Amino acid sequence: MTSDLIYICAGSGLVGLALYRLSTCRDMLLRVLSLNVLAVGVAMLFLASARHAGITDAVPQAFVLTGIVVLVAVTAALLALAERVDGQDDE
Amino acid sequence: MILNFLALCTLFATLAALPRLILGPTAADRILAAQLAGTGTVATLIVLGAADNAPAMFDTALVFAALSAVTGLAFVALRRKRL
Amino acid sequence: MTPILYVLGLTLTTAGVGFLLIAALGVWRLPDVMSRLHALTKADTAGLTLIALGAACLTGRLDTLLALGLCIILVGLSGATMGHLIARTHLSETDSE
Amino acid sequence: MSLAFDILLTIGIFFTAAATLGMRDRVGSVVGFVVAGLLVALSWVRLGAPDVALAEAAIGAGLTGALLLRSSGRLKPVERLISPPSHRFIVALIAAAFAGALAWAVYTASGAALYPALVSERLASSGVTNPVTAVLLNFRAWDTLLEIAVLFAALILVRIVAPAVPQPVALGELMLPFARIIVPMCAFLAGHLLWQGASVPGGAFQAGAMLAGGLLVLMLGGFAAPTPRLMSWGAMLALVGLAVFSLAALGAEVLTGTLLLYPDGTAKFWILGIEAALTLSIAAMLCLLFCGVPRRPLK
Repeated sequence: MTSDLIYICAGSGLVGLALYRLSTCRDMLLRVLSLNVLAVGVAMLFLASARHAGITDAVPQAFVLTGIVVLVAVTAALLALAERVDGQDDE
Repeated sequence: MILNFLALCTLFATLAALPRLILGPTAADRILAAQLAGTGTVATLIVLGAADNAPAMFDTALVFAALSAVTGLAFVALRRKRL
Repeated sequence: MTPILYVLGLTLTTAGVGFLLIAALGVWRLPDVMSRLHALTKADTAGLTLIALGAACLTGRLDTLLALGLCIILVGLSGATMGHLIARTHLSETDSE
Repeated sequence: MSLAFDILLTIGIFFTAAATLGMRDRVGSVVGFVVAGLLVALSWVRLGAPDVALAEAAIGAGLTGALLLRSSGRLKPVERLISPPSHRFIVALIAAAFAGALAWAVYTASGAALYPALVSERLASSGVTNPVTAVLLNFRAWDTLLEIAVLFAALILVRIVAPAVPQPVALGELMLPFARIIVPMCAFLAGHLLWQGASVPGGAFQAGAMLAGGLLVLMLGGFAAPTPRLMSWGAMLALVGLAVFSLAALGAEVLTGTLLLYPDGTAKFWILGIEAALTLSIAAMLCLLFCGVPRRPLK
């Protein structure tokens, strides 16, 4: 139970850190990274709360797995957009 | 018990890459730090797998070992394209 | 598991962890990129090889030996290649300046 | 001792993430994020989720780092923080309060475990013995179908925005023996993960990401230049996964009257067929997300 508490604290800490960075930073790459950190924090909260008597629930695991794959697609799309926006400023 | 302590040591070796990562000073130093952290992670997974007798962790270690070069490779191959 | 195998495994793993810690120390403390690279590529691969062999002794099963052997080969290969490539890039950049 | 491990690991993750988001050096940020990904994969292992750890390892170590490095070379240098210190202080307070509230809410929530009993009850009829694969491709296959659709939507967005195709520089003759061993190993490991996903951790996503990592090595090593023709084939392959999955959903609908409810006794074949198509398709999609999609119409 104590180790679950550690991971819950770490997960919410990551969420807080990502929110702070998202709202104080204007750089696009750092914002995309913040979004990734936010997703990691949420996934950690999910998995830490999914543990019952030493066995991790399969349904949240499947959710997190889906989330990782969707996150990489979103990251790629956002980075393509960011590159385009930076290119526009030059013209 | 001893293996758990050894896992702690390998994790410590992994985290020891962080100062080099943050201080730099060149980009090559940072990639170097990532390489060290990658090997450290593989080692930690192997020690954890031996401690818990869970061969599933060896698969994760194998995946890391196979792909640990990709980030460094991307850095080296895309280097001159820098603006 | 025989006690001999257990002791051998523990010894190998401990030695490997020692190598890994030395590599980490070298990367942290040495003065320039080339000497850090030198500390990293050798001590790192040696440490991981010893740890993997130790773990294979500790689990004492053939299928894990296969996975760990592949691990050793892959880490050694990518460590050597990446060391070479990092050094190359670093040299070509310092030359052009 | 394992408690000390957990504490050191979480502190390491938090510290790495903070350093990553605070650095002014682009390469430093990206590399820091990749290292944080390594540590996060360790924490998934500690949390008893080896399937997730495998996916994080395959995607985080390979694709995400390459993708971020590609963009970091193209974006402008980091802009300085513009927010005044008072603003930052208030935001930090709010974020800390939110994080504290979140931790308290999750910790005190009564975790009534509904799913484990349901999953273990139906596992025997699902055709596989790994509960995560059973959830992904049988019980909640609908979610997975939509996920592939999301990947495809991202691919369409990348095609519209059309980032420049990466042009890797020549890396010398040492790359050839490296690629000769790594790329077949990636393909072999992908097949291994796909096959064992039915019973132990592994599956289509991990295998697809692994295969994409091998393809990235080929591309970055200069052995397979991303020509428009090759990318058209990749786009075709990306569509195949979605098509096979949708056809399987419709076929199951015709046979059993319910969407994605496989006929009795044949679930294993349906799942393996869908997973094999998904693996190839996910590998193609991840690669195309890295190198862009050709804009001219497919022939």
